Formats: sequence, C-alpha cells, structure tokens
Amino acid sequence: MNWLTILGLLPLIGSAAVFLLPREKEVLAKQLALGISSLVAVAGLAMATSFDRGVSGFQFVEKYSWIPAFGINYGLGVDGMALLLILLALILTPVVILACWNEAEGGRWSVKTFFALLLILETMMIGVFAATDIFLFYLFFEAMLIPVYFLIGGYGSGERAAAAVKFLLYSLFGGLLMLASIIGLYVVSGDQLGAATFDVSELQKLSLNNQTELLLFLGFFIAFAIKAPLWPFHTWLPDAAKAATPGTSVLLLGVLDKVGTYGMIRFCLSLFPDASKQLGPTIIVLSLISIFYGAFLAIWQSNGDIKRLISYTSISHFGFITLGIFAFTAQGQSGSILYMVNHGFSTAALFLIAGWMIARRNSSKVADFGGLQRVTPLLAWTFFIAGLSSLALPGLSSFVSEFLVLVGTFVRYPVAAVIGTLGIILAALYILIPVQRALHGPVLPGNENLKDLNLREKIAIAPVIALIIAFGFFPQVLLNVINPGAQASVAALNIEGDK
Amino acid sequence: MNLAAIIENQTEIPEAVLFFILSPIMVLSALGMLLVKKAVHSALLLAVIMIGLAIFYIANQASFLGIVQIVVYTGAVMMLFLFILMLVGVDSSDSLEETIRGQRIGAILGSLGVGFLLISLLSRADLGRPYSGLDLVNVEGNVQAIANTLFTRYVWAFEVISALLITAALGAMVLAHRERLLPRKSQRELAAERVRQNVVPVAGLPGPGTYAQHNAVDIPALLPDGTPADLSVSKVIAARGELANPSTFRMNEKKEEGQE
Amino acid sequence: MSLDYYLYLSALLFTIGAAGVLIRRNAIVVFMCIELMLNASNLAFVTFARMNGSIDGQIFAFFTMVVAACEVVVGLAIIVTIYRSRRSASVDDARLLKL
Amino acid sequence: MNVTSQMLVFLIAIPLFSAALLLLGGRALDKVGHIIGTLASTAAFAVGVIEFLAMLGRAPENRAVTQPLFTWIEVGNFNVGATLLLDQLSVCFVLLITGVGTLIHIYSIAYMSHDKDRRRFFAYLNFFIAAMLLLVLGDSYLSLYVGWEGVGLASYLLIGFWNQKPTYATAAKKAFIANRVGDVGLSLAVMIAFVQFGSVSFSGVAEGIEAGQTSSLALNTLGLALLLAAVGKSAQFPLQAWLGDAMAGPTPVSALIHAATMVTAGVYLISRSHFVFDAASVAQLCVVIVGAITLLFGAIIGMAKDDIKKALAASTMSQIGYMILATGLGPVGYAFAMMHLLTHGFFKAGMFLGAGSVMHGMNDEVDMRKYGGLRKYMPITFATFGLGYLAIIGVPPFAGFYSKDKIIEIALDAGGAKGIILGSITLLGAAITAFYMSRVMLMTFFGAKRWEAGAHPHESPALMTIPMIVLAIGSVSAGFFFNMGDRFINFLSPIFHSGESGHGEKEHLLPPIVVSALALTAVAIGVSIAIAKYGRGKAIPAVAPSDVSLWTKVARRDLLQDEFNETLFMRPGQELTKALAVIDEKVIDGAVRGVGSITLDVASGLRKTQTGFVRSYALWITVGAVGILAAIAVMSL
Repeated sequence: MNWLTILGLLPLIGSAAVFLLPREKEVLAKQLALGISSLVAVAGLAMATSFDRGVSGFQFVEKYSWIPAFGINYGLGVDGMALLLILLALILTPVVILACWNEAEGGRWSVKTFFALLLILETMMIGVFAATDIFLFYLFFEAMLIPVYFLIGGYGSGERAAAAVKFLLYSLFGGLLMLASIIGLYVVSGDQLGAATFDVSELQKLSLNNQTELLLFLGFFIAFAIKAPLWPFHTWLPDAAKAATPGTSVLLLGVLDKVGTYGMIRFCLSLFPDASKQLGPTIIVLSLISIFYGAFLAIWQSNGDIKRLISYTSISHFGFITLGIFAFTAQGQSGSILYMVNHGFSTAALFLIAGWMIARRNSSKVADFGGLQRVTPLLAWTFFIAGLSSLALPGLSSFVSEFLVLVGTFVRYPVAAVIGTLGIILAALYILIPVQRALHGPVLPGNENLKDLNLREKIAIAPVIALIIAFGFFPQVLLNVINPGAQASVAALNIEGDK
Repeated sequence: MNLAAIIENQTEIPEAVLFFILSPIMVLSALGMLLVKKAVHSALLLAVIMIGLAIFYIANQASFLGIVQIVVYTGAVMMLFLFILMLVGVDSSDSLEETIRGQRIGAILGSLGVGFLLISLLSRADLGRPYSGLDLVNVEGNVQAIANTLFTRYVWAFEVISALLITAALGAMVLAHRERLLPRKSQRELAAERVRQNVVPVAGLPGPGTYAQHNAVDIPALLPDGTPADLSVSKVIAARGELANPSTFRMNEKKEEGQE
Repeated sequence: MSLDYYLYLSALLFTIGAAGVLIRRNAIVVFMCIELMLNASNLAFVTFARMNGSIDGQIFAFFTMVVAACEVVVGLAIIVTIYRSRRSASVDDARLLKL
Repeated sequence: MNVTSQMLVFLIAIPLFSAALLLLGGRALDKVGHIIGTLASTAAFAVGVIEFLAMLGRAPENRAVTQPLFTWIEVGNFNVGATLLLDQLSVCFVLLITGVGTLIHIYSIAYMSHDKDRRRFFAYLNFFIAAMLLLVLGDSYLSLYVGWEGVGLASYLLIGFWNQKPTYATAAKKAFIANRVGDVGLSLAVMIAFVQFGSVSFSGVAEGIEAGQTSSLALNTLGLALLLAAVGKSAQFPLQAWLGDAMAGPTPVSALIHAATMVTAGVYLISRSHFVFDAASVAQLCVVIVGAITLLFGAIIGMAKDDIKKALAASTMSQIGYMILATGLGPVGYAFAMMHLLTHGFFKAGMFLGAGSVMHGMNDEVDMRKYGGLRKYMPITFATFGLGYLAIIGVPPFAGFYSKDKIIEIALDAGGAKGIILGSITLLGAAITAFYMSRVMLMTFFGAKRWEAGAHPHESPALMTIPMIVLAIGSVSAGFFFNMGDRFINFLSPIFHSGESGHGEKEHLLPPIVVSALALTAVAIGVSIAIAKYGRGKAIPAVAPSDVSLWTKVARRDLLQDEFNETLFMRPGQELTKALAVIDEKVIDGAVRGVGSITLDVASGLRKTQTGFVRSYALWITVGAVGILAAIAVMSL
C-alpha cells in the first residue's frame, strides 16, 4: 500500500476542494481544511503503528521511474527521523488550522485561499521528508517556498511583502547552491557508477576526491544552514516570523526549518562523510556562536517584539541541534533529532500563544503586556509552560534532547559542550525576562479586559502542551524510533577511535 | 553547354559577367534605400533588388524560386507595401535627422561589425569537398525536385506553415477590423446629414479647373471671383506641392480692360 | 568566379538591411529593410543548395518566403492600426515599452 | 524486592497528583484546595514513616531499597532509568521534607487564609514536595537533576507568588537564574560522570571510582562541578545573592524551602557524592573554603539586617556554610553535616514560622526596628522562637549545641594550620551567630514598643502555633536524641563508611570538653555584646541610623554582593547584548541588505539602456549578434 503517496495526496486533494468552494463559504472552508488535516494526521499515526522500530533503513518504500532519461525516480521512503518529522507536521497542521481560525481575515486574498495554501504546504512537508530521490527532494524543497511565500506575503502583518521576499531570496539562494551540488553529484555518479542517478542510497557509494567533496558539501550545507537557520545566515528568520501570521510562523519554525537540520543528517553526513568530518569543528564553532548569538539577541528583544524574540530563541535552539549533529556521536545525533521534534512542539506552543496575546492586545511589544497572569491565567500558564520547555526545564520535552546533545558533544568535544552548557543560563534569561514583563507585575492599562482562552483555543493548545510534558518523561517512545537510524548514521561515518 | 556548370568551384564566364553587372546595381540600390527620403523611392529600390535576386536564383539553378520571387515578392508583397504607403500617406516622408543619441554611430559600427565578421567567417568557411551543383537533383526539372522533397520530407512543416499563413491572414483581418459603434447609416440618413451639416458641398466637390493646354487634375478651378477653389484638387497633390498655379491660366485682365 | 561571391553579396545585403532597420524611422521602410535581410539570407540558402547539391536549401528559402509573407501581412496590419490611432508611422513615436 | 520498595513512587506521586489536581481544578476547588494539599503532604509523610520503619527493620547493610519505574533515556551506551533509591541518607531527607512540609502546610492554612489564591499556593507547595522528594530519591545524577530544577521552579513560583509586585517577580527571577548557574555545574557533572564512568547513577560512579577508572584531574573537575551546583542551590559564596531577595515569598515558603529543605540540597548533593570528594582532595578543599567563607559572610550580613526575614535568611546562609564546611572535612564530616542539617531544619523552620507569626500580628511589618516588647502579646510565638534561638546559638542541651559543637570539633581536628584556621572561623561564626540572633530576639520581643500606628499585635491561631510548638520540641530534643550513643552517626555509617575511621579514637587537637567550653565562651561573648547594645534600657531608633561605620553600611548592602554581580556580569552582559543587536542589524543584516541595494543600484544603472525606442533595442540585438559572431570567429581561429 502506498502509504506515503496517499498521505501526501490527501491534503493536496483537500486543498483543491477548499479552493473550489465559493468565496463566501468561509466557515465551511475552515471546517473542511480542519477535517482533512485531522484525517491526514490520523492516517499518519495509523501508518506509524506499522513502522518497524528495529531497523535503520527506509521503510514504506515506493520507487517508480519518473524521468528515465535523467535517471530521476519518484522515490519515497522514511526512516525514524523522517517519520517523526512527518508526524510532527501532520499533528501541527490541524493544530495550526484550529488555532488560527480567524487569522486569514486581514489577508490580501480570500480566507479559503489561506487554508488551501496551508494544505498544499502540508503536502510539501510530507514530500520533502519522504523523498529518497535527491531530485525529488530538491523539487519539494523549492516548491515548499511557494505556499510559504504567499502565506507570509498575503496574510502577514506589517512589512509582510518585504519579509516574504527576503525569505524567498534567501531560500532560493541556498536552493541554487544546492542545485549546483546536486548536478555535480549527478555528473560524478554518471562517471563512477556507469548510470547517472539521483538516488540517495546509490549516491552514498560514490568516492569523491577531497576537493570535489568539500565543494559539493558546502553547496548542500549552506542551503541547509540558511534553512535551519545557522549564524550568520539567520537574518531572514526574525523578519519572516514577525511578519507572518502566528500559524505560518509555527509551520515555518516548527517544521520547515527542520528541513535544514534534517538535510544535514540525511545528505551532508551520509553523502560527504569526509567533508563533514573535516569541517565538523568549524560547524561546531558556528553552532556555538548561534547558541549565544541567538540567546543574546533574544534577551535584547525581551524588551522588544515578542515574535522576534521567539525567533531568536529558535536560532539559539538550532545551534544546539547542529551542535549535536556534528558531534558525530549516537547521543548527539539522537538528541538532535529528538530536539527537532521537541522544538517543533515547544515553539509551536510559544508562537500560537504569542499570537493569541498579540491578537487580544493588538500589539506585539512585550512592554505593552503586563500582569496577564491576573487577567488571563490560563493563557499565562500555557505561555509559561511553553517557555519552560524552551529553556529546557527537566521534566519537559526539550530537556532530554538538549541534554543528549550536550552529552553527545561532551564525549567528543568537551570544551564545546562546556561552552554550550553555559547557554542554559542565557536561556533562563530570555524566557524569564519576558515572562516577568508580560505575565507578572501589575496589570497595565489596556490589559484589564483581555479575554482568557476560549474553547477552540484550549482544544488547539491542549495536545501540544500534553505532548511537551509527556515527552519529558517518556522520550524513549521517540528515541526507540530514532536510535537505529542515528546509530547507523554515526557508524557510517566510521570515525577512528570509536568503539 | 550548361550555363550553370561549376568547374573547380568556379562558375562559367557568362554567369560571372551577370553577377558583376547586377550585384553593384543591387548594392547601390540597397544603399539608396537607406539614404532616400521618401518611402516610395525606397520601395522602388527594393523592387530592383528583388528582381536582381530573382535573376540570381535562376542563375543558381533555382528557377522555381526565381519565378516565385518575382510573383510573390515583387508582385504581391511590394504591392502591399505600396498600398500601405498610400494609406499611411505618401506625405509622411522621413527626416533623416537622428533623434536618439548615439544611435546612428552605433548602427553604423554595429552593421560594419556584422558585415565584416560575416564576410570574414564566410571567407574562411570550407565545405571540405568541391561544390557539386544541382544538375543531378534537377534532372526531372527544378519544380519536380522541390515538390518531391517538399511533399515527402517536409510535408509536416509545409502543413504547419500553411496554418501559419492562414493564421496570419486572419490576424491581419482582425487587426484591421474596426468594431462598429453605431448602427450603419442608411443612404437616406447620410443624405439628410449632409444637407443638414453643409460642410461638404451638397452638390459634390467642384471639379478641377479644366484648361486646354494642361492635364488639369493638378490645377484648381477658379471661383467666380477668380480665386482658386482649394476643394477642387486632391489633397495628396497639394501635399506633394505639385499644385500648379491657376493664375498662369487666367484670362489677361489687362487685355479685357483695354478692350473696354 | 567562385560561388562564394553570392555569399558575400548576401552578407552585404544583409548588413545593409540591418543598418536600415537601425537607422530609418519610418515603420514601412524598416519593414522593407527587414524584407531585404530575409531576402539576403534566401540568397545564401539558394547558394548553399547549389554548393551542396541538395535541394533542401531551396525548400528553406521557400519557407522563409512564406514566413516573410505572413510577417509582412501582420506587420503592415499593425502599422496601419498604429497609424490609425497615432497618426504617425514613426517607430520612435510608439514607445509604450517605457512609461 | 518487597512491598515497601514498591511504595516509593507514591511518595512523589501523591503530592504531584495533588498539585496537578489543584492547578487543573480551577476555581471549583478553591474551598477545599488547602485541605487536599495538606492531606497529600500528610499522606506522603505517612508513606515516609512506613518506609523508615521498614528500613529500621532491616539489617544495616540491607537498608537501601530501589524501585525501577521505567527506562527514561537510552541512547547507545547512555542509559538512564527512572529509578528511585531510598537509603539511610535519603530517608532522613524524606522525613524532613514531608514532616516539616506537612507542618508548614498546616501553618499555611491559617497564614494564607486571606489570600484568594490559596489553592494555587498549596498546589505549588505540593509540587515542591514532589520535586524535592524526587531530588532525594533519584538514583542517578540525572534523576536528581530533574528534582533539582523542579525545586528551583517551585521556588521560583513561590518567591514570585505575589508577582504582581515587580520587585517580588524580580526576586523570583534572580533566584532561578542564580540556580541555573549552579545547574550548569550539575549538568557538567553528569557529562563528566558519563564520559569517565559510562554511567550517571550514584552506584555506577561510586563503583567506577573504586575501580580506579579515572584520573585525579577528572575527579577534581567532577567535584568542582558538583560544588558549583551545590553553591548555586544552597546560596553559598559566590552565588549567595539570591537568598536574601527570596524572602519576598510568603513566610511559610521561606521556612520550608529557603531554610529547612531546598537550600540544603547542596549539602545533600555533596554528601551523596562523598565517594567523589573523598577521592578529590582539591575539590574537597574548595568545599571547605566555600563553607568557611559563606559561614562568615552570612553571619556578617546577619548582624546588619533590620528585616527579620532577611536576618534569618543570612543566618540560614551562615548555618549552611557550617554544613558545607563539615562535608568538606571527609567521612566524619558528612554525618555531622547531616545532623546539623536536620536540627537546623527544625529550629530555623520554627523561627521562620515564628517570624511569620509576628508579621501576621503586625500587619506584615518586617522591620525589627518597628517591633519591640512583643513577648507579652505573643507568648507562644515568643516561647517557640526563643527555644529555636537557644538551639541555633548552641546552648546545651538544645539541638544546635550538639550539631554545631561537633562541627567545630572536627574543624579543629582537620589538622595543622588548616585545623586552627577552620576552628577559629567556626568559633568566630558561633560568636557572631550568638550576637545577631540575640539582636533579633531583643529587638523583637524585648525592649520598648516601637510599633507603627495601627498595629495590634495578637497571638496567632492554633493552626499556626501548633506547628511552631512541634518544631520547637524538635529544636529542643533532636540534638540530644540524635547524639545519644552516636545513633545518628551509626545509622548513616553504611553510607559514608565513617564507622571504620573510628570517630572516637582519633587524636584530637583539643579535648572535646575544651572545645565545648570554647564554643560556649564564644556564644557568651556574642550574647553579652548584644545585650550591651540592644538590651534593657538601650534606645533603638525606629529608623536605621545612617551615621554608621563603613563596615555596617557595606554589611547592610549584603557586602556589596549585588554590586559585584552587576559590575562583573550584568553590565558587561547588557553592553554585549546591545553591541550584538547593533551588529546583527548593521553588519550581518546590513551585508544582506547591502547585496540587495547593490543589485538595485546596478539595475537602475542598466535601466537607462531601456529607452523604449525599438531601434535602440534592435541596436542591442546587433551588438549581441556581433558578440556571438566574434566569439565564433575567435573560436574558429
């Protein structure tokens, strides 16, 4: 049964259906989108039950010849990492639709278009994580930009058009570098394997000379570093996240950016092991800079814009993820993959709640809030829990992943791990300062009559908070899925001195 | 003796003579096209070139094309040009003054560059074998040879190009077509309008002056008071400045006075 | 005389036609210059056909003529339309490409 | 193993469940929230007592029990189970936490009766109990870490309980962040443990050290990392600054968290890691130094404080300094540290509750200069507070005498110059303690009335006084009870292996009786000075006099600890943040936008070529054609 194709097609069909509805039927469009995305989420979970956790390779494999002249295949398949990221996308999409029920009203186009775009985006997210053919991956990687571009540029706030263009240009720039590398790989594979191919598992067999490998690696890495985003390729993120609607930001930071770190593991490490090892220390340094840089700027924003603040915290978190990836240890790798999932949920919660706060107060400045805990206790609590998850409090999901990353790094690079650990102090600052400013203190004028969460919002946020807490205590559920792939990936690097 | 024969890549002497007589005429005509002020003259010079080309086609063993060149180009296409010139107005002569800065010098340099490079490339080109001539191909006649190839190998292109031609014809019709905004006026309405407005003389335009010693189409008639009637001659003639002065044909008033 | 001379003539006529397109402003004259360029290339085709001993060159020239005819028909119709609305046949007057 | 080991999880689950219930239950539970919370704490205490009795029933070497719950994290060779461990050390804490905790729950019912958020308060208290129990019951450093940060969170929530007041919210944040600095140490300790021993459980690390798997450098680093953690949590020098501000929380919180239990977690951590410190001499020396400095530091601050809670907080800091110092003195020290910890838990919690009772009667006034002569109006509070006072200054036979005297004794026994220095410091500390505690006592309960208008001091209700009385009984009797026949030392000896070292037979620098005499002399001197300054007939100004010596001024400002942190960390940090913000805006994003504007400039230059004249476009085409032809010509050369 072609699980992945069906999974990917469902939202696409749904989006067509939503798009064909008459313009006035806004509520119906929303309900339809919610229904379809929930159906897809259920289908995805059903698929996950038949996933074999014991093996490291691809499962649910589909492979059809697509453009035989260029050796391009329609190849799909997932390993543990891809499966979890797909599930993350599938769970977050209905949450976002429900949470952002009334977000599309201020848009340039009709409400139904917003939801249709969200569903298209869901298809792209499934595709990009499921593709096993590098060409197909590239196709989804770039095609994903289109709905996001329209979601930011058409439905955002403030300087949405500029932010959308900035996002698009950054991503395209990275994408083109990657395309060059893909073509390079294709050409080399033609020389070495006899038949040129785009199949990842075939391409792993190549043996490149050092110069070529470095260049091709950089093409991929810069594309992924922009996507992730890693310092110094990050400046599009705060602008995009600020301009986008909270729902879009959730998918952008929660899922789309994971394509960057996902790609680093799937392509950079597996296709270019030697270049990865050679440049690993440099990337570790970049990651550390990201951790601190993001944290400091988040602290700076703790008196500024709440959405920019969250996006800077994400830059810091992505620093941890890349740190774990390029530590080349089983703990670091598993921790990073787990971090991707956990960060997805905690950032989703932060962004959704921040979005509700902004919608209620009509301002995104931290200084305009104050005393929310008195007025809207539930809202304040959910924000606080999401914030605690973001600062990696033990008992919440992010802790396990952050700690695994640090332990994994410590095994190979103790100094880097020590420096990275200092980042947790800054994490406390960038969460607690805004928490104090927005939630504590006297109730500021203008906030007296804010409404607490309504039923729809409660239903939307409850599963996210529940998962944040649950995965804090039972991360092994996820780790069992992640471990085989991560261990195989690290073992394939074949680093001397490892047992 | 085959006039079109080629020996060691050289043509027969008569063909060379033909070439060296005709080609300077054609080049000069082409240069003339660039330099003459009036579009009509350009058109005529173009016709000269085309006829020259037709002759060269025939000399090059392409008799069918040569004839077609004369019929289609020099006949139909040039006629079309002239018609359009007539529509647009022969008076719209070009001033050769250049208005875009650097255009003329650029054009001359560019064209010289193109010409120089083309000729230098052509001079260096080499087929790698002696020129063969079309004697063998044209055994059954040039038209048959063309037909054999056109309707076999190039039949698809032929069909496509015919579709293109039809489309072009339709396109020209669409472009030239003007949508009627008001219902077509009946003759009666036209007549009534004409009387009411009285802009155009109801009785029709006056004819040109008719004088015995001259074809008088270019000479305005004289009104009863002796002034020339502008309406009596074609505007085109007036625009071309070819109006003759009617006063030369006036009766000698002094004589009349003297008789009285 | 070498057959190449036809080619040189063709190149010369083509060049003069190009110069005409660049220099003349009357749209009709420009068109005539384009016709000149097309015809010049036809001469080259015909000459190539003779050099190669293959009729294909003539077929090409034939097709070129048809295309040229189409182009003239449509082009002149456009000129007429433009003239109708602008009262001018100068190519410099129609510059809506730049606002 | 047996039934009781299967009950360990309930110790944590009961209060945790209750906390969740109270938080999720919302306003519906407002009326019964405090009862549910108190019952949950009591139930946990009951389980603790059962566990303790069951433990006493087993042979000393079989007393430790474990309860594996589930596999928490397993990646490669990194394997951490969620396993609970109850041994002699943790059972002391379990009883202290649940026992004192329950008393404070009861006390809070009355103390918080006027607060509309009482339900939330009890939820936090229960959450704290659960987290603290997890801290002491975890069998690995990582499980301990969860509880460690859990109590930090509870402390944050409780200090900031009245967070509508900005200074309180700031105090909460400060506490959390100072704790985080310590957590870095714990985090690093776990990593070092994993890398060196391949295990993060206590037993794994202990076995690894016994097997001699590692270098002394690694051990010392591990020890210092653990010390950093302990310093953060226990408000030791140099991370002590948060404790004074933490008094912003409701007084029961100060009693439970910031006196009796959480702040002593550092002592627990060091005692728990005795196998590390016993093998790491440098780290152990650092422990002693930190303890000694803090001991004096807290004591000096305590002398200058007029705020009763802050004076008590400074005293807590100082007393924990004693404990830390003791833990740094090797096997014999751990047990005495634990003993002092327990007795301190009783008398300091009792005194805090007494302070709360005073505040309760004085309209939440905390300035001792506005008290005076309260002994007649609050007899029970006076009595219980007084017993706690006698205990803390170390008057025999009260609890503090036994525990503190022992610490002074072993400090002197540390050997050589070290012993003399440490002994003098501990003795000096005892004298200062006696001075400032007498000062508190005199300013509060004796002398003339210096009340603000509208103050109507009255004795607190029974719900508040009963816990105070219970704790006072503990303050009186615990020391004697523990010390009788060295039963506490013997109880703990299987953990610390202190039995073999032969506590009694060791050669002393001074005979114990002389030490006791010295200590009592120091106390007497301290008390006399206090009486001379604040005793009968001495006028105490209602406003703190400003013409005081520089030392007093500095001590009033907590020995400039906040200024120190501000100049060294906060200001440079803020400058760095500001600079980075500018760099991000101007340099990095500037470069990106620069590329954009260069493109725009080039484009607007090229735009000039687009004249709109079709002939000039044709010219460009010609130029292009020339270019192509030229290229062909060049290539065919």
